[in-house]
Amino acid sequence: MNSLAKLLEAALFASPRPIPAEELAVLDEDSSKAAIAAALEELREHYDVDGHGVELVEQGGGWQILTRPEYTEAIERAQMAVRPSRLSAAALESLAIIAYRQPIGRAEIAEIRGVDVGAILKSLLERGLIEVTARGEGLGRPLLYGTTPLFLEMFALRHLEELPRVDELAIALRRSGSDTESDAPALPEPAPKAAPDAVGASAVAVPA
Amino acid sequence: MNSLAKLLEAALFASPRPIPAEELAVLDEDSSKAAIAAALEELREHYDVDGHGVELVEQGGGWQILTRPEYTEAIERAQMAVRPSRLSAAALESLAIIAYRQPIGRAEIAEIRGVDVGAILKSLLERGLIEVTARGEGLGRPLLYGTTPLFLEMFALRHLEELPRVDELAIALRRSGSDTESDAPALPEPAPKAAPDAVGASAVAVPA
Amino acid sequence: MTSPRPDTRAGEPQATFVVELAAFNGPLDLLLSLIRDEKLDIYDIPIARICEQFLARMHELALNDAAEYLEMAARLLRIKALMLLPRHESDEGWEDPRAELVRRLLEYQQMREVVDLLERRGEDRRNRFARAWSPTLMAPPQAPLALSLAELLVAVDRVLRAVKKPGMHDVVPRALDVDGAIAIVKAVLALRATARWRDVVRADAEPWEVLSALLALLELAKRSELKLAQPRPFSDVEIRRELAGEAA
Repeated sequence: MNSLAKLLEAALFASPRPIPAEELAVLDEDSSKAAIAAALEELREHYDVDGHGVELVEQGGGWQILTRPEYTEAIERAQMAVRPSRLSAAALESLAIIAYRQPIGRAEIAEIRGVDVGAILKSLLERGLIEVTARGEGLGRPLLYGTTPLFLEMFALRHLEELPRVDELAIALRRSGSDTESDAPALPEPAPKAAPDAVGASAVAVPA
Repeated sequence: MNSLAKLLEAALFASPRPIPAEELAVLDEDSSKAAIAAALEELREHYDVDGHGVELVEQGGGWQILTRPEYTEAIERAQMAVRPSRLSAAALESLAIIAYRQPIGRAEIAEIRGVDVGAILKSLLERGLIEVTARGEGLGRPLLYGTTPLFLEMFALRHLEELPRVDELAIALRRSGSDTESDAPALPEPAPKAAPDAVGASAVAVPA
Repeated sequence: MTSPRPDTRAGEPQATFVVELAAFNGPLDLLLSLIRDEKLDIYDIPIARICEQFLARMHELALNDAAEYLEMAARLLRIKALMLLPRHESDEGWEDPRAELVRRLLEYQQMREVVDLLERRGEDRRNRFARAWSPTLMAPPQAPLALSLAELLVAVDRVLRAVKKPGMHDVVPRALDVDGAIAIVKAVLALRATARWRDVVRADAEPWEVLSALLALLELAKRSELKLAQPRPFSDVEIRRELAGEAA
């Protein structure tokens, strides 16, 4: 490919939106409109003739490089099959506090954990594991959080009372810890039902 | 290109982040690891030999297509994409310490740098370059920090082991220092040997 | 190594950008740069000279109010003083007062080397753009979550361990018990003429106990029932029974 076509390829790849032909001209002031059009044609042909997984199309008000439709299904499938993400240790701790203390406000959770939990609450809300259940008294009437039905479902609980009481916790931990040996639960499917299997200890990985 | 290479190209084009080889393997269950590796090699060679504006690199824990550096300026000038801002020297110092000593607490980083690092840690957390990975023992159970996969990606590292080991540091620098402008004469004798518990004596690794 | 001064690489200001106001990244950076500028041997730093220069640069750079620099200045002065103390050839146990400083400087210098490496790699990566947009795939669905009850319970346990008392939010204000502490001090001094801080305060004392003991000591000193002395800075405080006070 000629160097203008390479430049256009790089720009189209890096741009978050389709780029109209006039804007592409800004990339190289020395190139004429005709030269740009020719380079775009060269790029398109290269993708088509040479056999690429992507193609150059003009749509949405400009030029863009798109994945060829025949591959989208495989890519989407692969994304779903990617190892399920896990909650970070910090998120789990906040979730635990909310489960046991609901309804509870952000300030109180932050106080128990010793760090701000704004971002964590946001992500737990987005995942549908907690929700705003009430407003507290006092200044600004803070939002109070509680767990959702999805929370119960994810942890295979029928109701909140099924959570062990704090004084039973040590026993519950011993029980669930006993069948832990592999901390790499490369589960092909989410399978939250299989509750007390891989404790994964605190190898809890990066949040999504 | 063969159809597996095309599929991989499509998937890599669709992802803004590096994709680990294991995840690429999910795209086509019928392909062996060797076949995937061969297809990646074919794709890389194709970009290099055929003359493309992009290239295939292995870094940040996976494979990624990136634009070639020679087009960066034109693309940025045309405002089609923005480069992330540089980190301050102070932030880089803290990041270097965390990379070698993770998990490490704020007090220890401050001790090595000789200055407080609270604001810097906050900004590194916001940028997603570090994360809280554990809590230390002792008073107040301090938060301990480690680097994220994004750290590897943003510093073009394949994995943490790619950072020079402490006993190699002086060598690594002398080698690369020769082709950069070294404006400051090296100290008479860097000799890290003499400082047995200097920066990363506690082994370089601990991947996230 | 490239220049340690951040102004050469300060980069463009950004929202989350940490602006370094001082010309140096801290006292160790300044010290290392002095050593380099003067081509000194890091293992044999002429401490009097470097101390003088450090203070001069601090003044020059208007760093006089920066706590970190002040602390380093104090440290240098102390090392300088220790170096002046006479010592005998046969003094086996003598340790070079500069040793700790040298260790820290070497450690800091190694870290600077890593910074140089990160800087080069980071700059290289900054010059490449990743794919910014994936139009064929709508916002990818969030990866499913892998959760287990056991994990949650382990988290509960961690929280409980981190917080000794779960009811930490309703802290009961604990009044100081100065009278109790006075009784303890008096009891200790009744047994022996001199005592130390550790003798009147438990090692695992809670803040209110420490404060109570401190106030008790000051109170008793005021009443001339004891005398407090600290022979050297940071050394243990000596508590001595004052006979005059007892007589009074």
